[in-house]
Amino acid sequence: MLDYVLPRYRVMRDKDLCIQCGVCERSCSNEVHHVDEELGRVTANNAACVNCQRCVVMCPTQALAITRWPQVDSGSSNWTLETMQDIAKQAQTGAVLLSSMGNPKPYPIYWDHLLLNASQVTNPSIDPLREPMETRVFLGSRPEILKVNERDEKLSAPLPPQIRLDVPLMFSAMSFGSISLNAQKALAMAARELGTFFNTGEGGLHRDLERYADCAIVQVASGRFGVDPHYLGAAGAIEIKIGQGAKPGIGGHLPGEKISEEVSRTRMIPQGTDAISPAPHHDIYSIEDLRQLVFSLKEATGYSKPVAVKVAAVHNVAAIASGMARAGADIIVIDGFRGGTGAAPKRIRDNVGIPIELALAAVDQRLRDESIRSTVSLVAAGSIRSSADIVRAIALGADAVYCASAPLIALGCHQCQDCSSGKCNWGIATQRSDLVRRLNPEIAAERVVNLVHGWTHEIKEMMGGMGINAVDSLRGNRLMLRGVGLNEKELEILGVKYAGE
Amino acid sequence: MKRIYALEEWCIDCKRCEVACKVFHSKSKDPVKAFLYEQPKPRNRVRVEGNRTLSIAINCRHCPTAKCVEGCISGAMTRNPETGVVTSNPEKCVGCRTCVSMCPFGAVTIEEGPTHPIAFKCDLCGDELGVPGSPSCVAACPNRALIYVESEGN
Amino acid sequence: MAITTDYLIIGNSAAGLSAAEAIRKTDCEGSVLIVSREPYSAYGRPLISYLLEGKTTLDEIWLKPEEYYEENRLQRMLGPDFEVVQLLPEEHRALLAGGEAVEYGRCLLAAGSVPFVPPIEGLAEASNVFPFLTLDHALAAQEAAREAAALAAVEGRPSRCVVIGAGLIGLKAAEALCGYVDEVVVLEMAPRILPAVLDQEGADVLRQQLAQRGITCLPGITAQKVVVEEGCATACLLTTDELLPCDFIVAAVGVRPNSALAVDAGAVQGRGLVCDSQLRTSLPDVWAAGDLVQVTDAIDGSKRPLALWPVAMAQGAVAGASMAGAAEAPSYESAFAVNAVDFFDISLLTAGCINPPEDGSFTAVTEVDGDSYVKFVFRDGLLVGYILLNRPACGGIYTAIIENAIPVDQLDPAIFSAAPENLDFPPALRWARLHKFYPADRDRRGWKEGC
Amino acid sequence: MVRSLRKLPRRKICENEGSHPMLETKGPREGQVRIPSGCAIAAIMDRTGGRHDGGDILKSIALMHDRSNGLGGGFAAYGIYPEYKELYAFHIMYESREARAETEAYLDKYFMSEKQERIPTEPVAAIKNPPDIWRYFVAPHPMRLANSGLDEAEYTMQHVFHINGKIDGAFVASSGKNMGAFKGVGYPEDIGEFYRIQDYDAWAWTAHGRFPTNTPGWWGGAHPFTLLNWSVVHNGEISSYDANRRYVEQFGYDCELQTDTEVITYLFDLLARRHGFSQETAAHIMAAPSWEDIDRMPPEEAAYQTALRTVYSSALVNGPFSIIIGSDEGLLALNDRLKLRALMAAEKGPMVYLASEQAAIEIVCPDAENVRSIEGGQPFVVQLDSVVAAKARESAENCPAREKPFRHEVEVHPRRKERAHA
Repeated sequence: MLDYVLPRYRVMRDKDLCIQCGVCERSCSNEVHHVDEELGRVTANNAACVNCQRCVVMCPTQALAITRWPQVDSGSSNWTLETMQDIAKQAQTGAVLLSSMGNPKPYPIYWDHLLLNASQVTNPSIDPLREPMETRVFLGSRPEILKVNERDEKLSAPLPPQIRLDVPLMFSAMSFGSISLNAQKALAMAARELGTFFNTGEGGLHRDLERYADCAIVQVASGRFGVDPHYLGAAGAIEIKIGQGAKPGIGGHLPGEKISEEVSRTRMIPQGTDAISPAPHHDIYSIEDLRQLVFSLKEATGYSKPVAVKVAAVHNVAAIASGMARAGADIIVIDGFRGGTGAAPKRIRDNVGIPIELALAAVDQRLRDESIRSTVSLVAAGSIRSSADIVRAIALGADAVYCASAPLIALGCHQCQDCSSGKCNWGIATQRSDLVRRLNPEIAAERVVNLVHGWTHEIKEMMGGMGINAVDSLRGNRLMLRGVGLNEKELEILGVKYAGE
Repeated sequence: MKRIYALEEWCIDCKRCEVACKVFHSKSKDPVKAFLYEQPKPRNRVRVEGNRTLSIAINCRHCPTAKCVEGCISGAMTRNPETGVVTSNPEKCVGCRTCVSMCPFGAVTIEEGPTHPIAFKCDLCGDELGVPGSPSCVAACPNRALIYVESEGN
Repeated sequence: MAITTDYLIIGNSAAGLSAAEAIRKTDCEGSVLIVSREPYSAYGRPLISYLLEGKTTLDEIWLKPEEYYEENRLQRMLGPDFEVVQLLPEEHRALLAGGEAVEYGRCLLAAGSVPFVPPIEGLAEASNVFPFLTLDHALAAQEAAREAAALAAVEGRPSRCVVIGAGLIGLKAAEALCGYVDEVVVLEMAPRILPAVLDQEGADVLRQQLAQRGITCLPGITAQKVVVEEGCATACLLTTDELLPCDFIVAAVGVRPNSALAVDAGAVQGRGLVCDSQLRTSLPDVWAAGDLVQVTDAIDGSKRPLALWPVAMAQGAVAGASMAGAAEAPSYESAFAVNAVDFFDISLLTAGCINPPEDGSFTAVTEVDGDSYVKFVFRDGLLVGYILLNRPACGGIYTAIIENAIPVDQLDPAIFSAAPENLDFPPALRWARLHKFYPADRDRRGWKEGC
Repeated sequence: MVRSLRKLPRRKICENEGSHPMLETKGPREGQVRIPSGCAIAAIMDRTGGRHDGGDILKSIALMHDRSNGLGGGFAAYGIYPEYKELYAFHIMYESREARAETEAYLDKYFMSEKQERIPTEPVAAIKNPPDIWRYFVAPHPMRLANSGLDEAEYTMQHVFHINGKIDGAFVASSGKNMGAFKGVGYPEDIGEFYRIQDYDAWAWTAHGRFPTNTPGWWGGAHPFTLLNWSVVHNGEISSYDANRRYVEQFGYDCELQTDTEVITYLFDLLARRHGFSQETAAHIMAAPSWEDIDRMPPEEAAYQTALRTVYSSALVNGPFSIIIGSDEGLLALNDRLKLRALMAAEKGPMVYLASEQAAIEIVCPDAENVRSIEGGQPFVVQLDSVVAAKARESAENCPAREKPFRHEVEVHPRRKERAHA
């Protein structure tokens, strides 16, 4: 059948600069470039290009750029080229469209409508280079009232288990299988260096990463891959994954060909079999079932570590979150609809869920309305793009954020959204040994550490500007936010005033 | 001395090291000129062996008792006693290939020189023979598969 | 008045200089005297053919810059007057041709080889017959070639040089002279050219390629007589009874150790001077290094001199260290031949055992591919020799395999079918080879894992 | 939505204040003098419980005239109503007759009033348009209290919130026992004169002169801010306001006034009264040690401090502040962790003096001893000798209010209780 699908990208090669060194050819797992000795030039198979930009970065002479395929659309704003191409693909394959990373559609990004405050005259801003500026947070559940013996300065009852983050940011769940071991290792190393946590995702904890277990949050998801007492016992915290922002209501499917020996051992499933995560947990059909699982895990680990529950931001997320808190979750994780994924049905990714900003604001307020906000920790996830997003998230009410796409971008990800092909040229979303090798965890960890250091400096600058020297005082401090370009309802949900008010 | 070590675990067969080496050892130091216009063609002294599944960059180990120096009939190949850097003097080299037959790593090649074929090998990107510079291959490696570190021997 | 020195080095080439350098590594104080019959600063003798080809110049052939000798305080006495004519080891004295005597502490014999003049009628008496070993020989041959070319041009005939002996020296001479005269004919008594470093098949391949480049090799044929007219050789009567006119002759049938001094003084001589592992001769305080030393062949255990540059360098280093009393003096046990030679654009690398005896203990693999000819010789699962004709790339890797006796079954079999690679070695060995002196604070990934 | 809980009429008052003739005349003076930042606070206490009139505190705060701008001043006094010490003394400001009628009807419903009267005031030229200010000595209505399931303090607090939040034109300026707040718009010395504070005898006085930039000046918004027995005077602008506000609002504290002082008072009430911490620990929580300091502590101490910071992270008060908190126990002064605001302390015999400026202490006690600056983040606590003695006998464990038996079970009617004792 003739393929009606058009190329999406086009390789622009500056002939004057191309030295035919072949670096591009060797860099491309999609086999786009080819040094044609006969023609004496480098040719490109544009249709195979996914715009990962590896070749652009690798080219020693900056001879390359990727551009859009210049095909005009039909002229209809309704039948856009992309819409029609999706139809062409499905007409060709009869399959569900798969895609990766986060929702790329132009839904409003509320972060960009929230502006931060700074001190002027009445209140000094604080210079983070001169004064201590605290970004440490603890996550876990707390008693509403702490019982202490003040004279002896001792706790009358121990504090429930907490995890300590030196920066209010953790790396979100990405399983070994969906990302390479080197990528996971880089995040583990960075987490150790930064004093924060990475999350194993639902793929188990690879034995090479056991040395990083104390900065791992291990996930228990519907497939229960890699879960055993050792896995639970090794971790710093446990996370029950109910849903994921990129694909609420959808399970996962890692095809058998990606279940290599290492993945198989880590997930504790036979090599070559499909790893299927059911859409729901089949032992959680209601909130009381969640409570059972939470306490099963706490029992299994002797109440020694916090248990987080992660849900996708969906319409009634506030009520769900309240239920989770009451079901014993120590940490509530809300994953907004722009959160990334290794693979998701495109229609789900692009159309299901709600923005994290609104979800976070609603959850925080609901927990406060129910007087339980200060007894649980709240983590926001789903496309935290910068330090300013972190500051906004915390000001809206989060204790900390989960961040994955940004660290992946630090590792080299160019958001080509082709993770599911397994041919990631950056060595991130692949298990192919030659590609995995491209990601030296040492460099990768350094880059992530640099990024987070940079962000931390910025967070400190922003906090200092607000006259705040501890992140505790930023949490839920919505007065530090002002909205622009938002309607009354949005302001109400976000709980912020309009700029100028 | 500081040596370049290649780490095959991270070598990705991109050969940017070769490109960088060639460019550094060109007259113009410009990749486009070096590759397309200069005559004689600049030569890379680092060489990537293997393919995508397994590869490693090979360059001179700057051996303490360098076989190539021992074998050199012309006095072109020398090891600087202070720096430990082994270099071949293009003025003196006659291209006899004794060094090629002696080097246990295949790190010396005989290629066309200004007047006749001569030996080419890693000079650690020094500006003058025997004085190490900052190796271009190491700088160009995108994956730290080449590292330039103080070694535990001279 | 006698000259006194702590170290006397007889011979001013690879072995002598290498020894002087080694002495200086241990003994910075002792006086070192180098004497040589040749009036030149040390140069690479194999360079003479390249000099004639124009690949090097009289400015560049010197092994070491003059400052080197000053910096290292190496005293030299060069020229015919300074040839040692008698060695008196008991007295620690050497007598020079000029009549002076040198009183030394320790002495190194590093006088190399002398050409062997074959017993061919007329050869010795002709004035236009040149050996091809020293700079003087080369310059003389060059002069003869120029004259011959000029004369032949006047006479309207092709100029011709006959080289007797198709060994390395003979063929390099032939290559060098090829640029001066119209025809070079190389005679070789043995049935193939380069009998010591090639087998029959390889020799045939090379011979054809040399022929294309103007050198006619006649293996199995030599001169039974040289026709001499007015003191000049004008033709060779070949063993085929043909008469081959020539303008001059280069006689390069071989060399023998220049060990007469030591032998006269009572040293034990086999096929070369017999030395211990520190390269001490049987004479008191006399060491030897270079072409005149009898070496144990690492492959077949035979004992003979190995007149090769790297061998001389290595021996000089051992002998020098021993003479200076270095704390950890290396020892010299055995060697095997490694030859690298090029003719025009033809390259030839050979090493070790090339023509194994057919006693069933050796196996050989050969491959002809266009201009290239490759041969590998194995014994007991080890590589013991190779020929690489026009496939020089990374040849040293094979040399290392021979030298380190790396079992072939550990290697990727592909290593013998194309240019060898470091990747053909098993991972652990590969690491060990390529990561000598690797800093221990880094793991094999090149970094310290966070802890 | 967040901070728009204030009732509209109050906003109007602010606007009226803005057009106050005195303010208009003050305008030109701005350029002639260096504009001071923030407010002035001062306090005087006799540890033995000996009562002193308001003369000294008036002198002390008047000295710091330039630290306020005439938009607010006030005093809190402890021990002024010994004859009604078991009753809640409500000082209520009314903007209208209707407001008073509504409030008094409300009070009648939920409280039993022992006495009510207009607070005596002195006309002062500088004080314009004062509200009608009354005081009531009340006890919670026993039946309603019992039905509410709340303890007495909680019950009272809820009703104070109701009056402040729901009754237009009425504002409870203070609601503690044996104490009262006297505050309004004007310079503190004028306010003091207006309220005739020299006529009151108190064992502790606090005072405040206001330079409002954060919230506009109006009578109710003047300081000290009080709740039950708490009174707070504060200088600064806390940057953690909304984090603190949203924290305390979880527990029924409505931050009507949107002032720092209000939220600090509520935090104190939450920590000290409801969670049972000592005032010192409550202050310690609000100005917690830095993580850097905690990391240097021995493990057990670090665990204690970590737990306090973790559980009460939203009670951390950030930004520049110096506060003096008055209560039936005594005074507590606290500076922000970075010590961004001035606050001095001094002693003389049983007397303790606190003020934004040293001069304000020396003017009333020239030979004061131990004059020093309060350290950032270190609570400075002065308690009545009797309280110190009582505390020493108590358990060191904090006893949250809800774990205590409801006191109203034995104290429903103060008179009855007194009789029982007699």
